[in-house]
Amino acid sequence: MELTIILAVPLILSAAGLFVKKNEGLANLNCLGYLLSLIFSISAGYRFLSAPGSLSVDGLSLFFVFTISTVAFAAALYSGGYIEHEISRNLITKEKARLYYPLFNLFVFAMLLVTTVNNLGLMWVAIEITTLVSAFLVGFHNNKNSVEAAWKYIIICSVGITLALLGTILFSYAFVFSTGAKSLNWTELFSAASRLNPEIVKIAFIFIIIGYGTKAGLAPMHTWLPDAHSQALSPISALLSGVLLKTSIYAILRYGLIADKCLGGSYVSHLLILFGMLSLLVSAGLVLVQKDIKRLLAYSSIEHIGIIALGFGIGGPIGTYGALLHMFNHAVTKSLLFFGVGNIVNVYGSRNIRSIRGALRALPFSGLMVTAGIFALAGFPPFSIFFSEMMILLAAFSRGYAVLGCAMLFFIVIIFGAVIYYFSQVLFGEKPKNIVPYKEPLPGRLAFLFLLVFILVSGWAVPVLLDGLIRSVLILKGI
Amino acid sequence: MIEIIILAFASPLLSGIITKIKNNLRFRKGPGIFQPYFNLIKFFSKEEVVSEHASWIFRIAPPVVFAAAFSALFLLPFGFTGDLIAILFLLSLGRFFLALGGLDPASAFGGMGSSREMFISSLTEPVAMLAVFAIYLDASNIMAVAALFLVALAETSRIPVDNQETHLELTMVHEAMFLEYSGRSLSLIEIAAYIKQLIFFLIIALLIFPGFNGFLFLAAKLLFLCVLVAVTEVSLAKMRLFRVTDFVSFAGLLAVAGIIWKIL
Amino acid sequence: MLLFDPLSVFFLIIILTISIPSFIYSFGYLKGHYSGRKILLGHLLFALFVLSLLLVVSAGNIFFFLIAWELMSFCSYFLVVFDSENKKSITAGTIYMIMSQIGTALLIVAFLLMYKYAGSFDFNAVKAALSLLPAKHQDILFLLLFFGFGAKAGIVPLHIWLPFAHPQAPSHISALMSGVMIKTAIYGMIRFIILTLGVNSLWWGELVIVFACLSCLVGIIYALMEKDLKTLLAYSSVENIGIILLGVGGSMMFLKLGYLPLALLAMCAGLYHLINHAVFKGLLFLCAGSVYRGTGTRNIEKLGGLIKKMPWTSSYFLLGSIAISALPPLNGFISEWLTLMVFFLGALTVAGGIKLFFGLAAAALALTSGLAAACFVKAFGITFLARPRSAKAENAKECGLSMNIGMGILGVLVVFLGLGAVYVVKLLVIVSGSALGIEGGQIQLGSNMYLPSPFLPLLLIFFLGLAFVLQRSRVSTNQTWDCGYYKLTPRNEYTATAFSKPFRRAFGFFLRPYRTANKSKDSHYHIKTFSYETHTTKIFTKYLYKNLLGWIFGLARNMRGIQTGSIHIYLGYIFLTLLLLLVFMGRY
Amino acid sequence: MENFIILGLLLSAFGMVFSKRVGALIWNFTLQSFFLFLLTFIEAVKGGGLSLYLVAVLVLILKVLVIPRIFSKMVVEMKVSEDLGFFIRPELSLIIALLLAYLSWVFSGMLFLGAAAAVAFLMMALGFFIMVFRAKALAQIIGLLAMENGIFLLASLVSGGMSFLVEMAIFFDVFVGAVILGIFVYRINRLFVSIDVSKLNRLRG
Repeated sequence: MELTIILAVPLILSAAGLFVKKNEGLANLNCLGYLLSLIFSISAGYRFLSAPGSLSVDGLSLFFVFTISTVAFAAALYSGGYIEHEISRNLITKEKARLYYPLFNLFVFAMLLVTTVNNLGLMWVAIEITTLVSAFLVGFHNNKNSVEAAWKYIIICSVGITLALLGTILFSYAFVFSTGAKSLNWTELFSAASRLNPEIVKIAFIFIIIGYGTKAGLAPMHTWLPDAHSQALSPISALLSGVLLKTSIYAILRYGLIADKCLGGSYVSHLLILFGMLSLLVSAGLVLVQKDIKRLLAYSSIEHIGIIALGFGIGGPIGTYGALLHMFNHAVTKSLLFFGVGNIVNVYGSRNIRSIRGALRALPFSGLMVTAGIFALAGFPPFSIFFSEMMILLAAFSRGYAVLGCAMLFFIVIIFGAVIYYFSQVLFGEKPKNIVPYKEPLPGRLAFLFLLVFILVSGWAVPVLLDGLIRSVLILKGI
Repeated sequence: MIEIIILAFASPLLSGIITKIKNNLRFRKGPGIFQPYFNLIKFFSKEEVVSEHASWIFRIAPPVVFAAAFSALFLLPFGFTGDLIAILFLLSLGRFFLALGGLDPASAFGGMGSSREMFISSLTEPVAMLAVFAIYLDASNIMAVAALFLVALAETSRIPVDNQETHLELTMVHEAMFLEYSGRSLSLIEIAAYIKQLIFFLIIALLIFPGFNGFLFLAAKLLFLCVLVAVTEVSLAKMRLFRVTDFVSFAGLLAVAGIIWKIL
Repeated sequence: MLLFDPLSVFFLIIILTISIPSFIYSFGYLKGHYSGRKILLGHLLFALFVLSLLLVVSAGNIFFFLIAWELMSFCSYFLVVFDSENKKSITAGTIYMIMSQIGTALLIVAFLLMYKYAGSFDFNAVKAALSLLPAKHQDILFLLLFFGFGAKAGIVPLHIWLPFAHPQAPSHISALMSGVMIKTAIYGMIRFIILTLGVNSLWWGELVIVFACLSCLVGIIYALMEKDLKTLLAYSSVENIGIILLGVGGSMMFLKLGYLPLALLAMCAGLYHLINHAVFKGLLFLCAGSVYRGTGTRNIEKLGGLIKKMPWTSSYFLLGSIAISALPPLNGFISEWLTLMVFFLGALTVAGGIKLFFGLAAAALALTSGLAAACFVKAFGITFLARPRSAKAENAKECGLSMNIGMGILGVLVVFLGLGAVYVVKLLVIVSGSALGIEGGQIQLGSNMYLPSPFLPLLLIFFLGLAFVLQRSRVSTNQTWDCGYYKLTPRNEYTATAFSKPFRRAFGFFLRPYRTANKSKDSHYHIKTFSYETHTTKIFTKYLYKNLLGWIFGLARNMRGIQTGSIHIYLGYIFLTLLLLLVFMGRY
Repeated sequence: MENFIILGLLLSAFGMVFSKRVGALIWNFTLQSFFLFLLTFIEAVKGGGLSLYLVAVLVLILKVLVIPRIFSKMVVEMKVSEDLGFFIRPELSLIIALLLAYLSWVFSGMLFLGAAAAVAFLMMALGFFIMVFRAKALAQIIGLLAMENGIFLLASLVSGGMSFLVEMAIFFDVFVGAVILGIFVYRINRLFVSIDVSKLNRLRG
């Protein structure tokens, strides 16, 4: 019931785009709709916790539904003001802005669909839809840069996802091969996992991890990510970084559960660790030499996806818990940062780090939020990422991956240094004379505060809902 | 205690004796050995002139120098090494204020003197500490005593580090600092310098032939040191300031050699 | 959650002792220079900072300690960039933050290893588990902890952030950072290395002492060269951390060698210097702040003659200078004396080469204190004495009441800690006992033996009185003697650069001084201005950090080649990865 | 019969690699899709039920008729040069294609599959190959579609096709994807005055 509503809300909202003529109306409608969907995702979560069998989905799905709803709600709150600002700066026309909302809603719908369908084929379809829809949002400005980014995004992700389709087929082949029956249902595959042919599953999982890993932004398949994230509209960047990447991780996780059960041992974890480490390496190198502020954040997303992959790769109860929590923490933190940076970029009219100075003066509220966000992102207490990172590190050290943990810390410190170096210049310093201070509209501010609450709270005390859902995932993994 | 008071009164005499011997060695007549006393009496009776730019630091520096030197003297004879360390620090208190007094009247010479004095003393301090350390490990360590003697030469502004006889501003070290002082303040500083010299000589005197420390023996040993200093002064030339590091390093090496010798 | 043993309480007291006067001082310091909201923000950050400091020293388990530790860095970063419009502040903040994070990363590794072995973050559990570890692992843990905390303490060569960060913060914060924050690293070393890990090898203590000597000497030599008053004080903090570590390192050595009374005494010396440094460095930073407020500059070449304009500040600065130069009878003297005595007594008890080691350590300390005296003669003499060298110094104003109270409290403490040494040492024995994990009461120190002669202050006062009586005579005022030159100007005075010249030459092998000459010409023949500058090379920055940074950035720039912009190559990556994985899958 | 069709698929895949002009590439792709349609149709005749007929018809409509038609029209409308833009020479392409054929063979052996599956893998590999080594935007789209053809073949081989719903959804996706890519090709052509995607290199580092 709740899930139907959650899925229906974005669909209805995108249909509403055909009837409502005013942008403001659409923006407000979106806020209301996603508030509703957030409430229902919470209630679904609680219902699941009290009676696990009563829903058609499991804790892992609900965890992602909750994450997506949270970020989508914040993005909906933020979008109105942002789009108005873009219109006032003549970056997009009023008519074009009307296109934004249906696309936004379809995008969210597709992501929610990914996490709620049981059929792995349909999941693939849903992920492909996210690419197709968001490609328009990436290329929204329709200038050289954004079209280039969109092209790369759509081509590279499609290739990736085609490989993932091959992986999907190989999984179904493995199922047919060992059971004789024909199915693409995750539950059936999972229950038959231990009987699947390990050789086929091994190859199939390689295709899955490369295919969905492309979409998740794991290096060296990450290449589309910095382009797309930096060119997209800021609320979309937030959704891309905050949740889209994670939905692909979700897919990898689903297959990982089957493969782990089938293969045992460390096959899956070693692959995850390999890609996690590569992502950290690449992002550490490229963050250091960035000039574009949104690109910098995009590389930082690669870093965090790497950390998440490492967390799952290291595994164990603490590692998995940490990775899942990190996923949520990164989603809220990175969204907040993209919102804040979006405002900054809009006010300064430039994404070049060198030409932005004194953002704290020009945008006191957003500046403050970005400051908090940067330290949260860098893994400072009292913000939540610190705790999830520590969990992953702890798991690394206590499960015999001490060297890995050290390397991870090394990269984290390098990225931290770069982020502090660049952002301290952006935030502090003297405001250029020609910049007019910007006052964020109320819904925009609410979006920040809403996310900030999670950033502050979910480290010290993981919200009961999240905690319960994560624990149910641990049970699913059998640890 | 009484011995020390007597020695304190006799301390200018050491300088007088050294000057006399030096002059005799150069086949000159030179002033009498009591000349330092006459100088002090003369300073005492004169009016004091203070620079218009000077502050109260200029005025309190001489008493502090004086008090530091006398306090140090009364920590002798050392029964306990800690006192020896304390003496070094006390002398450094005096020097600190004297250097400030040199900077106070806004003259270039005073500053130059202060800078050089602090330079030389900061180099001699570790050597003195090493020597004391070696002596602490074994009182009859001749190398350490030799090192201490070299330190004493530097600390009492003797050739080859400094030259008490010169009055050319550019080559002065110790005296450049109190170029601006006159009258009673100057005499306090001079007395402090005599006391400091006495302290160093006494320490060395107590260390050579440690068994014989009666008053007369001590006096004899002091006299011997005077002769030694005079001979050194006559036979050597003053070094450039930046060569002092070599001189001090040599002393330091002596002290380290002393320690190693005792360890072996 | 929280822990209050004598060691923690000792640090709690120090934090409060410095932060209360600093807080009083801050009212006068901030007023009129910032907007009301910013001042409020400043107070808020200050309170948070003090709170985090208190939490660090009273954290009851390792994880909580780590959180408090990070909070401390977090708060202090914002205090460093408090003048957020100033480019220097931003740079200082960045350097500070990065160095601090490098240290923290080392600590995190150490803590996680501890967790790995103990399965818990509880101090006692970790201690029990660590004692069973093989020596090699303990050595790794020690190195991680020592350098991890060392980055925060500012030991050479991890000190580079200190001279940037401390001067840029508002002065009451500098007092707190230099006076207290870097000491929390010492607390960490004691808590984690001595108490939790337990001293396992003799070379640990030796390593600590070697780095301590290095810090002492490098710190004070740089301080001597410095002409920014607050930077000078910051370098001097590096020196004093070295002196404290001499005591701590000595204590570690004696602990390993089994001479408990000496270990106790060494720890006493270290802790005594710790509290002393907190007090007098706090005082000096506050004075520097009021000089800055009174004149608007921190460059001592531009100051001079302030003693007449700012009598209170200069008196406090003099007091602090005497104390920090380890001159009797003030507090710095007592603690350095104690440290020296530790080495002397230690040399008697140990055999062989360690004697020489102690002797050289003592000599290094003596050299340090000699250089420190020279440094503070320069700092005080050039700043406060003689004639004003610029209009700014000419128009200096004495600071207000609240600033004076702040400095006054610390000034009184300097005197008390010097004269009341007997009582302080009694308390410190208890604290040191707790720091070494032994009952302080069990070991008796012949207390008189271990302090400088108590008659010393009396002697000094007596002779001072005598000298004042002798000095009384007719005084007349006249010009300074000028060699017959008709009129001396402030340009004839000795400057800070001139003062430090002999040292620059003598330590030239380390400082690598160089000169630059700039001419600006009107025409080919006529030179309009000619500037001639002397600089020293910061060798750690130049040869260590610059190279490291260049190397990392070079690597990163090469890595940009990955992101070529060509979609075909991007697709190629995917293809290649796929192929490689399929080929190497056979290994599984 | 099936074997001949598979041979046709193989040849058309190689044909795509050798195509030097856009038109030839589209034609080869159409041919490949047509073979795929034939294969599916035969399967359906052999007794796959109604859904398989539907799938076959969809292949015919979408991949054989609609998509190639759209592309051909685009080429004409945009007046782009026919040259595909080679990064490596045709001879080298041949060698690599043969190597890939061998690898596909080995790979299908690893998965306990026969020659038909090897052809499917080869179709994918060659599609990928075209995407990597041909400069034109259209070549990339066709390469992508060729990869999907390969997957389609594989799916029908290994598991008798996927469930009908999924199959439909995938078809829909592919179609929409092709259309959207086509839209972007228009945009690229307008902004960059060329559809050579190797010119899309403004975003780097």
